[in-house]
Amino acid sequence: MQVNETFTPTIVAFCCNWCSYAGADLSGTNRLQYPANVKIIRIPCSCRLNPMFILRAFQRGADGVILCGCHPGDCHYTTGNYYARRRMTLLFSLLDFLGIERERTRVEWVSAAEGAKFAATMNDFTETITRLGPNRRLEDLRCKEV
Amino acid sequence: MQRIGVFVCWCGSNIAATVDVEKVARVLSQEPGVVYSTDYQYMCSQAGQEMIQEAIREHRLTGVVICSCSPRMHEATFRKTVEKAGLNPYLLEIANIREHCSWIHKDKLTATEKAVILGRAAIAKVQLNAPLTAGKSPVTKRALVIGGGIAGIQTALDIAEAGFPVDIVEKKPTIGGKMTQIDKTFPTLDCAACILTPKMVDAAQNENIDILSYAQVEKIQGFVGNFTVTIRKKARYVDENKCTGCGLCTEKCPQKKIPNEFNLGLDNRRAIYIPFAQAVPKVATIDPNHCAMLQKGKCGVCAKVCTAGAIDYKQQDQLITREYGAIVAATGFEPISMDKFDEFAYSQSPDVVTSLEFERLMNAAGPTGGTLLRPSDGTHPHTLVFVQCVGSRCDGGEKGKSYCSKICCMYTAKHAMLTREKYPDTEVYVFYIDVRTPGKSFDEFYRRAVEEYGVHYIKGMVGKVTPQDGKLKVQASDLLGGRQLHIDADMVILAAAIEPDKSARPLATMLTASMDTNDFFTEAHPKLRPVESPTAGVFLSGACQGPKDIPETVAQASAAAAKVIGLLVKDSLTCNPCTAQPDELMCNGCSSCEKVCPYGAITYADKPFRGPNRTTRIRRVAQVNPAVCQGCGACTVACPSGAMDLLGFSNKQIMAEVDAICR
Amino acid sequence: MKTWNLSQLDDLFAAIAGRQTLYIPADAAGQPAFTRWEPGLAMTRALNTGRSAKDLFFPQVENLAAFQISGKTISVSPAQSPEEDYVIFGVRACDCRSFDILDSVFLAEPADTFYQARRAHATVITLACTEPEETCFCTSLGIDPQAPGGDISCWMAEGRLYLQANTPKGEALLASLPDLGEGEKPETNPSVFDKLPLKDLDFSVFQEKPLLDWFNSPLWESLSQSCLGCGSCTFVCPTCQCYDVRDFEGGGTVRRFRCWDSCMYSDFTMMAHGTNRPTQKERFRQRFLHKLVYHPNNHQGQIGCVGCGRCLQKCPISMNIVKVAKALKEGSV
Amino acid sequence: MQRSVIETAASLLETGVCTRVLGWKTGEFFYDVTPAVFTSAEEVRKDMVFTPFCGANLSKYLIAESRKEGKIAVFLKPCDTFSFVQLQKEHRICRENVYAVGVQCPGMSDPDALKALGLKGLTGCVQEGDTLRVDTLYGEKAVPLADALSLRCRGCKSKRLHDCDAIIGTQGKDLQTSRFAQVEALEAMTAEERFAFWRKELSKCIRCNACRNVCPACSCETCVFDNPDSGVQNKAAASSFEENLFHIIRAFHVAGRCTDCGECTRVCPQHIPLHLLNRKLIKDMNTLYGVYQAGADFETKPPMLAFTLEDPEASIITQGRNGQ
Amino acid sequence: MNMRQDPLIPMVAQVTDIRTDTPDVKTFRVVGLDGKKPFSHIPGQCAMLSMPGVGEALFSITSSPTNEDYMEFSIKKCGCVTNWLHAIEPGQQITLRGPYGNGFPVDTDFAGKDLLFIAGGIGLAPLRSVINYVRHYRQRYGTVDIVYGARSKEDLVDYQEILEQWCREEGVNVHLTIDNPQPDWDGHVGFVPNYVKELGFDTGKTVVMCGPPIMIKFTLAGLEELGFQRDQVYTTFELKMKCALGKCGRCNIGDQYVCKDGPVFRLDQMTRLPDEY
Repeated sequence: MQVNETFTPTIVAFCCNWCSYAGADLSGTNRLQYPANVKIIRIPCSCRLNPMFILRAFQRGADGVILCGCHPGDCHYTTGNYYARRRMTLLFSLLDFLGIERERTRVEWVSAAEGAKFAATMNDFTETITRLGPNRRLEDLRCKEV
Repeated sequence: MQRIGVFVCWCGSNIAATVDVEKVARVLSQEPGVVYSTDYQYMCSQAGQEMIQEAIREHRLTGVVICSCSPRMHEATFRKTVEKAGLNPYLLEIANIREHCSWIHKDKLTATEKAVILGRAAIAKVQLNAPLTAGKSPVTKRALVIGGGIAGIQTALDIAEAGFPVDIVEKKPTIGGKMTQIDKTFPTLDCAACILTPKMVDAAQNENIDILSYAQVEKIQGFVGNFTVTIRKKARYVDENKCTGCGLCTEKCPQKKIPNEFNLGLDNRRAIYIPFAQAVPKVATIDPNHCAMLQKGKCGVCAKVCTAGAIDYKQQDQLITREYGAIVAATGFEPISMDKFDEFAYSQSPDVVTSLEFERLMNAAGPTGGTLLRPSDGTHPHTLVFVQCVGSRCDGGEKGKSYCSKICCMYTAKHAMLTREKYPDTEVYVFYIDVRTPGKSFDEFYRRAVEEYGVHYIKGMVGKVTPQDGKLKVQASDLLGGRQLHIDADMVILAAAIEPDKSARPLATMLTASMDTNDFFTEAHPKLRPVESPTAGVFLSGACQGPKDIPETVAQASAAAAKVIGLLVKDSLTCNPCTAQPDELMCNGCSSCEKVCPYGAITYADKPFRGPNRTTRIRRVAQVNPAVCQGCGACTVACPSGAMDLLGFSNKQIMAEVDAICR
Repeated sequence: MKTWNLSQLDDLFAAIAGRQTLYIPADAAGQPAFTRWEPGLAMTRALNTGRSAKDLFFPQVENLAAFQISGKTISVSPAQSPEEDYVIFGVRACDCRSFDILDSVFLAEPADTFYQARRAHATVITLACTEPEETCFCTSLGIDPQAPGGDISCWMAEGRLYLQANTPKGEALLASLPDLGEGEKPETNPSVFDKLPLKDLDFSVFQEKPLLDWFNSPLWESLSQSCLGCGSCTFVCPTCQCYDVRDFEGGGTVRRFRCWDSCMYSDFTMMAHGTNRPTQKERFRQRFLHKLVYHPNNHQGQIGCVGCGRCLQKCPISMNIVKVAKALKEGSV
Repeated sequence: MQRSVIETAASLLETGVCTRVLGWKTGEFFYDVTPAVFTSAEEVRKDMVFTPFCGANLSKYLIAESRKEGKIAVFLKPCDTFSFVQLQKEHRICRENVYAVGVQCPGMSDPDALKALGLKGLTGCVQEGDTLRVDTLYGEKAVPLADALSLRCRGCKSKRLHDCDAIIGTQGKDLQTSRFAQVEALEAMTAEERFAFWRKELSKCIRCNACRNVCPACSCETCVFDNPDSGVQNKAAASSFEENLFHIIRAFHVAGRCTDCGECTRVCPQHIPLHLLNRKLIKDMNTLYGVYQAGADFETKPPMLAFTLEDPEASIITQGRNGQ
Repeated sequence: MNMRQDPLIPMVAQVTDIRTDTPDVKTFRVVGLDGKKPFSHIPGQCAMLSMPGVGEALFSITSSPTNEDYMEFSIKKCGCVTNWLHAIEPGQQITLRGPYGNGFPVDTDFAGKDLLFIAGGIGLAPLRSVINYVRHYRQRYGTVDIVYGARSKEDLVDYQEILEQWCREEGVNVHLTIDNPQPDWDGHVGFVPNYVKELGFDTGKTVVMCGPPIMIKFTLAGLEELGFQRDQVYTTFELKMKCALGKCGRCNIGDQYVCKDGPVFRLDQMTRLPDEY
């Protein structure tokens, strides 16, 4: 088992194309740093995020999954993030109910203008996940054996 | 099996400085399906693009991955590139190794490792990409301009000139906007009305322009090329077609004590009114809140005096539904409220005015007939103090705005200059943080105010204004002189910050257009697409996008018009091919997808399907209208059977990316 | 005959577990299952486990090989066959018979080496039944629940456990256990077996008529009508041995594994261009004819059922081999 | 009750109101009742039963049966009528081909509940008031009816019969029962305890798909877990992850559509309390988005397909409620 | 005893050559990693080809056992594995296990007989192995007639080999037919069953038949009309298979496992079995 000092978590950030992906771009444009553990997957809208993708990420070795979308009211598709909000709330609640650490998942609304917020969020999330240690409760050992 | 080409861009040193691009290209060449992998200084350059095209042909590539800057930057560029080489443009994926990698990481090893993973994810995705062909949707050749200020008017005129019908929706009884209230314009000092009113008349007379004044947008549906807009035309209780604008009613109306908005409450108007002499349309409007007839059913004077018989107390709001191909937001600005700025005694003394109020006080058609008189006692002011940046460039944000309102320096210089010119006996002080005068002939203008007109420009902020004995005691600091100043002023003029009109936020929601934190509309690209909203078919004109002076506003208005014209000349639009697609064999017809679709793109059909043993089953299955679907993907997750998938962002593609990243 | 005090059963388990891995039927989250014995683990009071004892030879999932793929090349690393000796205690006569049926499939050439290795390494200690459930019908399949077989047969009577080795492997295990006493088990009263409601089932009829008579019975339609197409009967059945071979891709390796499959599943025989058993009727018929006709045809009349009664208890809609066999038999006269 | 059910069924067939009757068919024992389609009054009188062991929810069979030629009569308990309405809401049932007979339900018993009381070798059963007299191979035992009640019926949400063409017994009301008690008990545990609880339960899963195949909400043409093109197809209980994935996604897919009929738990051969997952989501949706009962009406938008601007953020979960 | 490898575990082999036969059929040449033929087989036997992660599928070995150098598989594109196979390039490794099934009784029942081969479409694939075996040991058999039909000329598998070798060989009569007329086709047009009847063969022949079920059904009827008995007709079946060892429980027709007891059946054996294929 890895000890926390050397543990570099794998973090998947699903970003909606219109706000958060652009926010992430802006954080790059402004040279704001956040850990390289964070890998961004572009989705058209936060409502595109199927709970299956989150579980898939954990299965394949992610230690934390974060969804970033437009602020409520700002969705490019008007309503997408409202659905995403309900879906994620329930999914996270169900995961928590199953005893899976609730801090491993997060939703954060990041606008295209919030490059700084994006970087800060990623820094904070990485710190949280590093503190939590490797994902053990939703892992698939078949993906880890060599 | 796919034959994938990988192209790693250096972006000069933007990527190459922190990412070992050669290594990325080398490592990615080992990924399954990759048959060609290379790196180059500038992939987006002509030479870079040609290199990609050549590789596509030479290596018979079936998929292309470009590791470069954000797809928001060059995805469209590279799609065209590969298309020219005969590859479907959707067989391209971009790994963002600049904004998401090289620019945020300093350690080359880490950044290189991450770039490889991002490249891998893109390769994994492109393995599953399918060629997509964009559908076509028709374009309604009519534009809607929301807001009838100078921005809206200019945009409408330009569109109309190009031969397309255009509607202006203006919430006030007349078009013209803020510019109608302005006295003179900088830096030329020509009369605002003299240059604006002819344009208003042009708009009114242009056959292609339909002005819907005293109206508001109620509902917007549809998408680029095919918007359906419901407009509420408020009842003005005057038949626009009959009213001649003679103004008799506005003289006879017994309700006289209604603050006149046009003059910012500096004088009064009647319950039936025409905002100003050159109003367009020049039609009277009854203010229902103050009309005795409408309120109490007693009076009817206006109806009696109206020879045209235009008065109609029973008039109702009218809902008009029209189709448009493009929508322009030109909702303009408002000065912020001075309520929170007690230190300047705005609410305590009528002699403390905002700059816009000062415009009215200076204007020949204003409440004072153009003579500068103190609002409190109607006397001639001798000492005037102008305070700049009231509510602009505030750090806290609570009280004012963090941004620079941009126009204040110039109009204050204008006010100061005009005051000194007309009334040489006055002393004029201007307190400023900085004087910002970039613009053609702007700095010269400002220097004239200082040098020729003897305006006292003092760097420093006014701390407090106290009304005392008919004077305004102004306490201020002179930063350059390093002293405290006490000035007994007759008038204090506040250069209030400007903010987007309050109607912009709900409009943005209807348009699904994004806004920044200050409620200015966000442009599709801050540099390259400044007059377009990220929402296709929605364009931005004037100060609704950010503070602007008149020339800038007009320039942007024309630019927006050009974009609209560019859209309307097309007979059809290429749709986004990344739309939802139902697998009919999997679909249950449960309607979950339909319920979450914001565009109404999903319908159902009963279709026959082959059942076991040569039977036929009729099943209700979902159908997506690709012209209407915008590709958000809400339906794909709502669908319990996974029958709905999103082209270009399919379940499998996203999971492949997840797998590649988590590997 | 060896004997042991039942009140010290734990000590016997400890003694066995000290030599080999021991599995006993124990309650796990309210469900009896064969569980690796550890100190403190008590035997279930239930008659039998929810899942059958076949799990110990034919686990639900079993890795076969791992593949590394790089460019156009593939390398194979076969999974290791189990090498460790182990003991299964408390197998009932029905489950013990199921091993014969599984053997006839898995050990037929070419033998399944994974199954073969597990069988070779296991010592089966059976336990005679005294308190059958109403769903038990092993006796109608010629099984004596009081002479359960295996490497060692056990009886529990009057506070003592009696053990009888039936094979050299069983003898070796008993010999390795010190402190076993000697004694003769008292005669038990088997009268309850005569009261079993299903004791008179007759399966011989299925060998007496041609296969097609059974296959073409019109009864399949109504019998299968409410079948949900789930796999619960299959997965709890001690003799169901259908499996699927699948690949799992993860962590840069492709793992080929085999897992239980059910002929009741709609995709069981699905090919690119369709399936030869398109409705639940065909799939349902396959399962029961396999047990009642096909397997006996190929294995000297050995019925593919051991009468454990699990499917009677577990089927969500209470459709089972007893109802099917009875209906077919009635329908054929 | 049994008599009126049988007579109603027989007369529906005899009078030609319907050509088929979907009901419960007697088995080898008193409890092993099988859902069946009867086509003649004779069959009905011979084999049809309605006893406290007719737990099976017949509504799902209507997806296929209501698409066949002719009208089918179906007997539905209050619970089942919720599924019946929900399935109609999802356009899965051709209502015009169905004659729905609501049967008031006293609460269903379960052989597993009897066995849990220590009874073995169940051979017969007679109800006498509030007592069941159970014959076993080992003698007769008297059991209070309440103790024989199946788990799901102990927190009955409603005795109301929805959308029936006829009713046997009396129309009932919605009940206030503490059906969320066990969910709450789990919520009160620490995450570690909950994890241990579910690991123990879900590790029993054999992926037999009984829960899914019986579930009226799981009416998909092809389940994502069966669809080779979905990317998540799997039939093996191959790792602890797969069990988690299957049950999480299943709970999620039926969220807002699950009527809490409890069939999943009834049919689980491994006795996993699967209904708790669904109830957890129902409880959450009720708390967060307003009380909603799937299948209680035809109009209300299910919470997963709706939203309000004021919905709470997901952070109420991830940051913990009650300052946990 | 554990030294023996489980029969489910495949060997690695290499595709050395890919030939495009028809728009949806390709023939793959396969050798072991040592460059030699992976194993020997009997005509009509099958092998499990697989790409780990894609899937495993059973294909009939198309090449004749008399070919000592390599093995060939003619594969029609119709599913997951075949789509993958059709996309690969030579040099690709695959996994292979086999041979499976009983194969045709080429050295027993067929010996000395006049043989009539009837194939439709990709159904030629399993017969090609027999035909070439018979051609190789020509003296052991009587006359050889081959009736082969496909939808169009382009869909005729192994057309080159048929034209250049089979048609030119003495004692081998090739009768080709296509379903619909085509400008560059001067041969017979019509469905195989009708063509067989038209050709009216001598009923002493032993028939080896493979093709789509509908062709088998009608051709059999035609043959019976001509006076053939079912025990003269051999065919080969294809059902869903996973293990190919007679254990996984899928491919049975009644009590017969196609993978183990088949895939070759004499049609009279089928009469007591259900029509579930």
